[in-house]
Amino acid sequence: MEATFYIAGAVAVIATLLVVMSYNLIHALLYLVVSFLAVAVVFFTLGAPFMAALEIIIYAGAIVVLIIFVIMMLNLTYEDVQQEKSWLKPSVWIGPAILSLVLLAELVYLVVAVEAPGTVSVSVEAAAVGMALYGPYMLGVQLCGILLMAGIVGAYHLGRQKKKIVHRFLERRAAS
Amino acid sequence: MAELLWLIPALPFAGALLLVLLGSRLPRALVTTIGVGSVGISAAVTLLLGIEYLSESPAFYHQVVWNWFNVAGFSPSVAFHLDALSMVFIFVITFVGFLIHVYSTEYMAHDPDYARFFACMNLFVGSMLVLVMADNLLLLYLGWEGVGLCSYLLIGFWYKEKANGYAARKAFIITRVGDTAMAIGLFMLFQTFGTLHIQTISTEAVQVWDTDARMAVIIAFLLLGGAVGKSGQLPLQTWLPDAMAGPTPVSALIHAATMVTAGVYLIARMHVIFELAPGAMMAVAVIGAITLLLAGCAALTQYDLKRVLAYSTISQIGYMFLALGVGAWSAGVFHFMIHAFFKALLFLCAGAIILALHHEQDMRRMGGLQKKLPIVFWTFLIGAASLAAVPLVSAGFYSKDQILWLQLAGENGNIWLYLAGLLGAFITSIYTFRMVFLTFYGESKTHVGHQPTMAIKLPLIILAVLSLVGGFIELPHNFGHVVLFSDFLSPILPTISVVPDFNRYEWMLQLLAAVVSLSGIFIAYLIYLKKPDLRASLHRSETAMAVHRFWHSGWGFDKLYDTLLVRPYVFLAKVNKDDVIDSFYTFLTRLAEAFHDLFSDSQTGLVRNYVMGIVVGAIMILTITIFL
Amino acid sequence: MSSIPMEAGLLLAGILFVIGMVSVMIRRNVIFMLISVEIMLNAAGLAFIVAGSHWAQPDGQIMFIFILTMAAAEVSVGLALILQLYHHLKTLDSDAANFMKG
Amino acid sequence: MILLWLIVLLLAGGLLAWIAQRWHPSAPRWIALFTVLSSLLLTMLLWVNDGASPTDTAWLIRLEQPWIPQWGVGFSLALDGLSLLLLLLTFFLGLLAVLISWREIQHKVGFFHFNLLWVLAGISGVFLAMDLFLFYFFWEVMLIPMYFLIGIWGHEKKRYAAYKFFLFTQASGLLMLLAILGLYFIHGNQTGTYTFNYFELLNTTLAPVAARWLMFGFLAAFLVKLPVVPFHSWLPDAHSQAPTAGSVILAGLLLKTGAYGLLRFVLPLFPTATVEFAPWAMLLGVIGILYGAILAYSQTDLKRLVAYTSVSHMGFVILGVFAFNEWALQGVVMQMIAHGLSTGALFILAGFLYERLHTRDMNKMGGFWTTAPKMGVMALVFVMASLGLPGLGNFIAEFLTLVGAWQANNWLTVFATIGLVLATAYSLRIMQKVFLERNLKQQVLPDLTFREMLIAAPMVVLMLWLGLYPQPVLDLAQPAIKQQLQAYTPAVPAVTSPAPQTAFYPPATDSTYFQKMKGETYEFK
Amino acid sequence: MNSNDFLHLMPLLILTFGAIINMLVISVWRNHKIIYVITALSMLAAFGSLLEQRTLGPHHIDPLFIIDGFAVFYMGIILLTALLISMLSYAYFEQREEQKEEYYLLLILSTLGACVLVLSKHFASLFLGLEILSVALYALIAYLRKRERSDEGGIKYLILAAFSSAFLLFGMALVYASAGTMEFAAIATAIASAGGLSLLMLTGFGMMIVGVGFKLGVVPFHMWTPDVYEGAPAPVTAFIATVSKGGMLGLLIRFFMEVDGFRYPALVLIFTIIAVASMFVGNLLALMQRNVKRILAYSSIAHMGYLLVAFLAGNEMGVQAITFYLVAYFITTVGAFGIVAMLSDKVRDAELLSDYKGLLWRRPWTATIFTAMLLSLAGIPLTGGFVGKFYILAAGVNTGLWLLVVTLIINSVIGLYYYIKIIAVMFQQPDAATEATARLRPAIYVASMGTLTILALLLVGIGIYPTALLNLIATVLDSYSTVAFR
Repeated sequence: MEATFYIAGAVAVIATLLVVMSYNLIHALLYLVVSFLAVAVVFFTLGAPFMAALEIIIYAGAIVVLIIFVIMMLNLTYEDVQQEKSWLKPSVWIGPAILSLVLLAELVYLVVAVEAPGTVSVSVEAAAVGMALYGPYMLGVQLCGILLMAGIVGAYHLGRQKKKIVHRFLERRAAS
Repeated sequence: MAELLWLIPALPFAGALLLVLLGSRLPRALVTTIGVGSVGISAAVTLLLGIEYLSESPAFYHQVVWNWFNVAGFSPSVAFHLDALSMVFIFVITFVGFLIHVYSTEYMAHDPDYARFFACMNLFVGSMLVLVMADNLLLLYLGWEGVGLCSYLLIGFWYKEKANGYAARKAFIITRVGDTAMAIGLFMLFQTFGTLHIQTISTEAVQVWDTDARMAVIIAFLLLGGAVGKSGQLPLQTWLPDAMAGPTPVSALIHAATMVTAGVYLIARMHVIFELAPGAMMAVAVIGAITLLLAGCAALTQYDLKRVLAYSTISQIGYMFLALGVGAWSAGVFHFMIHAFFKALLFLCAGAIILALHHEQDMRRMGGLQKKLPIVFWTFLIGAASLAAVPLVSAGFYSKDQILWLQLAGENGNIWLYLAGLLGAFITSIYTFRMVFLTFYGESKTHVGHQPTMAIKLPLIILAVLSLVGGFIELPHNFGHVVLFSDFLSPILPTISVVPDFNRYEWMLQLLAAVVSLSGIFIAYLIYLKKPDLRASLHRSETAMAVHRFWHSGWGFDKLYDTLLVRPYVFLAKVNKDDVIDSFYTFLTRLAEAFHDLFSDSQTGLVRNYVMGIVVGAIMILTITIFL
Repeated sequence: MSSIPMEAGLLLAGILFVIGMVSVMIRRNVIFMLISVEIMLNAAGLAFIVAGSHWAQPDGQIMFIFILTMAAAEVSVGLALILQLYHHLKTLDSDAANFMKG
Repeated sequence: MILLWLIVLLLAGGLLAWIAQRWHPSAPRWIALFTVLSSLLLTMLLWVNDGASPTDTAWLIRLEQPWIPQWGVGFSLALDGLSLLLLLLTFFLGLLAVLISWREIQHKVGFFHFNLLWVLAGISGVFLAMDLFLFYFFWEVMLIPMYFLIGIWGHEKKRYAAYKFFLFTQASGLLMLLAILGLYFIHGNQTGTYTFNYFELLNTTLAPVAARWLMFGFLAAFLVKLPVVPFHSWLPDAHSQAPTAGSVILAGLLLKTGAYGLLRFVLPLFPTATVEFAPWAMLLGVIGILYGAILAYSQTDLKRLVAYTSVSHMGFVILGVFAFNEWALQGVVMQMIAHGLSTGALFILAGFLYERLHTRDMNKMGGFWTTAPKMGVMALVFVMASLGLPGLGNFIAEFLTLVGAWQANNWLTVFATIGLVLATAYSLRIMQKVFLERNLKQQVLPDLTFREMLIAAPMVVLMLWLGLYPQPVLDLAQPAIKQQLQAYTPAVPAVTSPAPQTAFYPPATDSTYFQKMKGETYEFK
Repeated sequence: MNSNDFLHLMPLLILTFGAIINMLVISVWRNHKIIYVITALSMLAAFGSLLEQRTLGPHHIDPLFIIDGFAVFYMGIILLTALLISMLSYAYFEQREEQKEEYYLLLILSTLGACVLVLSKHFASLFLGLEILSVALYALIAYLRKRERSDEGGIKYLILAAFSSAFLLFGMALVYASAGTMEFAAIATAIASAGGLSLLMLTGFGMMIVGVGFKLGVVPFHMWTPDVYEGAPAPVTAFIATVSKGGMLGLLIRFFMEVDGFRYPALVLIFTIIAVASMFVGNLLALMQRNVKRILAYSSIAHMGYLLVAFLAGNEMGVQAITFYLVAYFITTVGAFGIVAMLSDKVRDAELLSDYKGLLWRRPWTATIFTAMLLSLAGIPLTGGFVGKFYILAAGVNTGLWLLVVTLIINSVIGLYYYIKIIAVMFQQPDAATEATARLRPAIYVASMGTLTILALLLVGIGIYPTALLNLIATVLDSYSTVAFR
């Protein structure tokens, strides 16, 4: 089980890195799915199988699909990939990378420096989660509903389209 | 009669007030009446009071008009104190003042600012009277500054000329320097005595201080500072020659007869303090001696008739200081009185000449006036004789002789001071008669326009008579021994004791003085009338001319002060016109703006950078948690 | 079941979090930014799960569910906004959206 | 209650004046005139009724109303001689300010008078407030309308000047607020009652360090307002850019609030700290006197010149305040009043000239005496007052201040006295440049009109009155000053050694304060 | 959940209910006025239900909520502010073509989120409240879809808010990992039993501060403020400046007081640095700014810095000071943005300084109100801002935070400059051309003018006679607050 955790963790990190480094959106999304799957495995090893399932269903399933839909609507082309490439110059990412490394180092230091806690990993079954969710956290669930309502209303208002979006590439071609 | 004391200064003040308020609307005759009349009545009151004073001979008259203010025991009053010393002064001020007012009615007849002139003159007389009658030093200070103001106004009377304004300001500021010293003296007096009441101070000073007490010396020096400023003595004499920019009656009244002698009055008035400070007394004498020599030399080289008289005034006040400095108080005051007569006379004559010659003041363009202005000539001659101390006949001889004599014979006598005085007398007679010869003899160079009428002649004649006979009230004891004047003053001013050994030399010294005076006249006669070659050869000599120029500029004092004080001050002021301190605050705002620009540039509008900002913040926070 | 040290789990979450963070900083494409933020949220969720399993409580997992909900809502609004932005700017370049600065 | 009504009257008058503009363009002027006049009369009535009857305390009237009881803030006003004098000055100058704006202000008349009256209300509040919170409240309230007065009706650089004025005074005021709060908490911790009441706070005992810092807080506000030299730089700009009425109020009244604060708060609250600081304060005063004078001398802008003379004159105030004796403080009070009049008068003069010539540049003036002799005479009196000519109020003020200061510090007083010479230099420069010399441009300057004479003549009369018979003023201020000085008077009253009396000399009302010892200077403990 | 719980949650229920009704009405009949009325009524009703709470006393709804005096007061001001904003919004949106109805829906939802924030005593409810607030705000900011700036503001806010939420979440996870609980009180107990902050916990707090700091818009998490303020419609800007920040601040106070963060120098140091930096950076940024909305944004950064001074003072007085200041600040900000909204026209918001030139002579009353608002922001007497600032200073002095207090004073002066700059612009001579052309309908104009006038009077009222408000704060906060003071 431990080995599974570490392997899955490594996969997750690598896949996420690839997400960050790939130029093509679709490729990146695929790597993202991989990453999510790996994290789901991690969840499983940590004794949260229900969450693993949710991770796959909602993150890898719903959210990524949503993004892919939008990408499809936007009709991205090879040119965009090239552009993405040109944006990712070392001069752009070196500064943030250093900053992040500093932050990471600090985080690692802070987390590791913690006096060794118990290393138990008890599986918390879906039932327990459900009991808690619809017990004490009942109001939280209601709030989730409200949150989703806000999201939906917002997305609805902002997403309404009256005019067809024409990609600037097509526009340019039409102009020439 | 003593109740009328307040009237003496009040009348001129009232005149001034009336003229200020209504001046421009009144007819000239009424202005004349108010202007001259107020001083005239004041003189009459003075006369009545004087007669009463002489007959009653009280210690003094005193009248509190009102309590000026009272702060924690400091309560000067507006109160007048009349004793013999003040009597002499108010007599001179009102009478000579009256004569000069009368004279002015003609002299200023055609001036558009006739009313303003008389307003200022009245104000001056009033202030001067307050000065000499004040029973406390603060009131004296009021008069003191008041006359300064009037002096300023009258020097700059013809204000359209820039130079006049400059001279007026110079006079005010320089005298104010002295006043400042005096003010500090007053603070110290108040600190010691808790009052500025003159009589109290005089009685208490002897109890509080030993002779040569440090405080006394310092105070005496500070008061001397005030006196020096007002009286045009070294080193604050430079304003007086320039003060001749004012109308001639002003020069006669203020810058010859009365105001400039305020210093003499102050020292005489505070003689108790000075007696406690021998060092200061010595300083008074030395200042007097040096001033009389320097001013005499400067007078030798002036061409402007009034400037000669101005330097001569400085020089003559030097004599008074000389007298005061050795403790010959009454001699000093006596010379003040006589000087007032003859110097006023000389100025008025000069005024008559100037008026006659269409405001020509340069002696090189005068000459031959002996025939054309006979009355002026004779009265001028009498004045000149008095100034040059022509023996026996002139009042100036007696007053000056007394001073010279007491330099040697007085208990504080000093041979060097005597010699300086003697040399001064010699120079005096030279420049006096240089003036006479250049103006009245030789060929006529300018057309005579205006013949003096009664309003001018009468004051001239009266003053001439006084210049002749004034001396007879105080004659040396080997020579009639009349001591009316010193007797009169003796209750107020201590008499000087004479070293008896000197008595037998007195006649020799008088002879010496007479010879010096006459030889000076003779030399002037030689150079300026008899032997023009001599003069020409002097003019050819380089050294002589250099000395001439140096003396002409009044020993370069003006230039010295200009480079040492005025220019640096003006420079400093001009350089700092925009206030360096302000630039500090400007710098602060610039700093704030610079920071604004810096921060403003950080607001790039790019999300990436904003994210970076958050990350930096997070790193900062984590760093703090690590290291703390 | 097993004994995975909590630090390891938190470290993994931290690493994922930081990777997501870098990505937000270096990407100019708005969609990428949104994806990166999702990675970060996911990492935070992972941290909750780790902590929850450490204490053997369901609370961590419940927080994860909430995070999931929030991520969904956020992505939906975000995508709508991105569409809108694209509509205006004809690009996904976030740098192009800098009318407001200074 | 009458004190409250005084302030309310002004506030209400201001509002009414603003509104009244709708009815008639000159209605605000009349309303303002009437309001200020009635305030003046009311205050004079107070003087006649209460001022003459000295009670055992210095306070003539007191008013205490709860305001914010949670914080121990009360609406407490009190009137003593000092306040009364300053109120009289306030309303007198206020009246002149209204009159002077009669023709000068032609647009937004209503709003102008609103601001004018509110400034006056704020100033009155400052002079009356006996609760530190309330004091600070009024202190700030008077700034805003002043800011508007400068900023709207000022001259060419009005905005810059208005900002500068506001920022300086506000910054310093906040520091004072800090000190007030410090005092509040220290007092509260000591006694358990948290209050801003002045009378209560007087009983606070302070540790030396705390006292020092708190004093600096208060000083910050007052020294900037006064202004003392390194903090003066707002003043020339504000004074020269403000409309005439604004300048008059700034110079005549706003500066006085600083002096008033020193007297009322700094002296009694921090008796030990002030003594420690006194030499430095006096040094600042002397620097102010000399520095202001030098700067005044170099100015060509008439109003700027006069502004710098204020810097110089206010140097005397701080010099006197920190001498801690009655002469100096009486001098300071006199200086406040006399300077209010004389500088106000000079600004009014500048206003007259500006109205005629549309310039303040003295290089473009000259020789106006010929055509405007009345104005010349007035100017002469004002100028002479400014240079401290005896017989006018400023002389008494300066002399008393210097006499008092001399007791405290000889050398600094010497330098301060030198300031008199410099004052002569700059004051005469005004006369010279404006009224004397030749009128090169041949400008025909109309002489003062009746309305203008109505403004100028009372000032001359008052100045003369103050110079020749200042006793009523001094009497009025005396109990108040004694009270401020309580902490400084040596515990054992000075031995009364009767001054030697001689038969004819006036009774020795003269000091009994002094130990007359040979050659020894009297030292103040 | 029992009926008592429902009673205590009444405001939230009413708001939810209002939102649902709105949604239903929209689906049936789109009408601006009706929606507006429903919104206003539901907010009013929610506020009214609060009055009932006064008598009920503190009530825990474990594990998520606590309803005590503190919560009630903050909810009260949030609801009132939201109500005022909705009133101003009506005029603002009336003249715009956009579909207006969803706006009110979102407004209610985000208000609800803010209310949840101040009620919460658990990470979950904190997080959910925050997110409801944020998600609704994303849409509100970008509400005017035709405006590029609106979009830009929305996307910026979305990315940054999600980013900072991630930090907040990660921090919460760490705290949870360390403490084993997510309830504030339990965390405090855990800390106490552990005998101090463990490093992990401290790290968690640190990362949470990032999230909280972002919402508050304090340096260095402030950079979004100007852009979002500028991009959002004026009423929404007012909402962000008041409700959103106020909710977060309420939560921060509760949490910090509960765990007694003042005992840990690291946290105090962090907040001190943040406060000082916020004051300086905010004010300096606003200094030469020429866009009124941005000026107000920058000034809000500084004001948050001021509030943190009182926050760091930390005792009862500090909390009361914050509360008082918040009330004054809410009134002022709503008033200021209300005026911006009122002067805006169809094309763009009145946000440039030049739009205000000569306002005092064109619209004297509006300008006077605006002047009062600005003076209040600057902390000048006669306005509530002065009393608030005074209170904060007093709290600071009382605790002896001299560095912060002096910084505050310096910054008040810097701040004064740009406030009076706006005032100065208002009393310049107007250009002839700047006369506003399009006027609101008289009825709406009167309504919004009335709202603004009430605000101004309120402001001056609490400036001159703060006793009543002080009393209210003291009684409501003291009598049954569970917020533990040092």
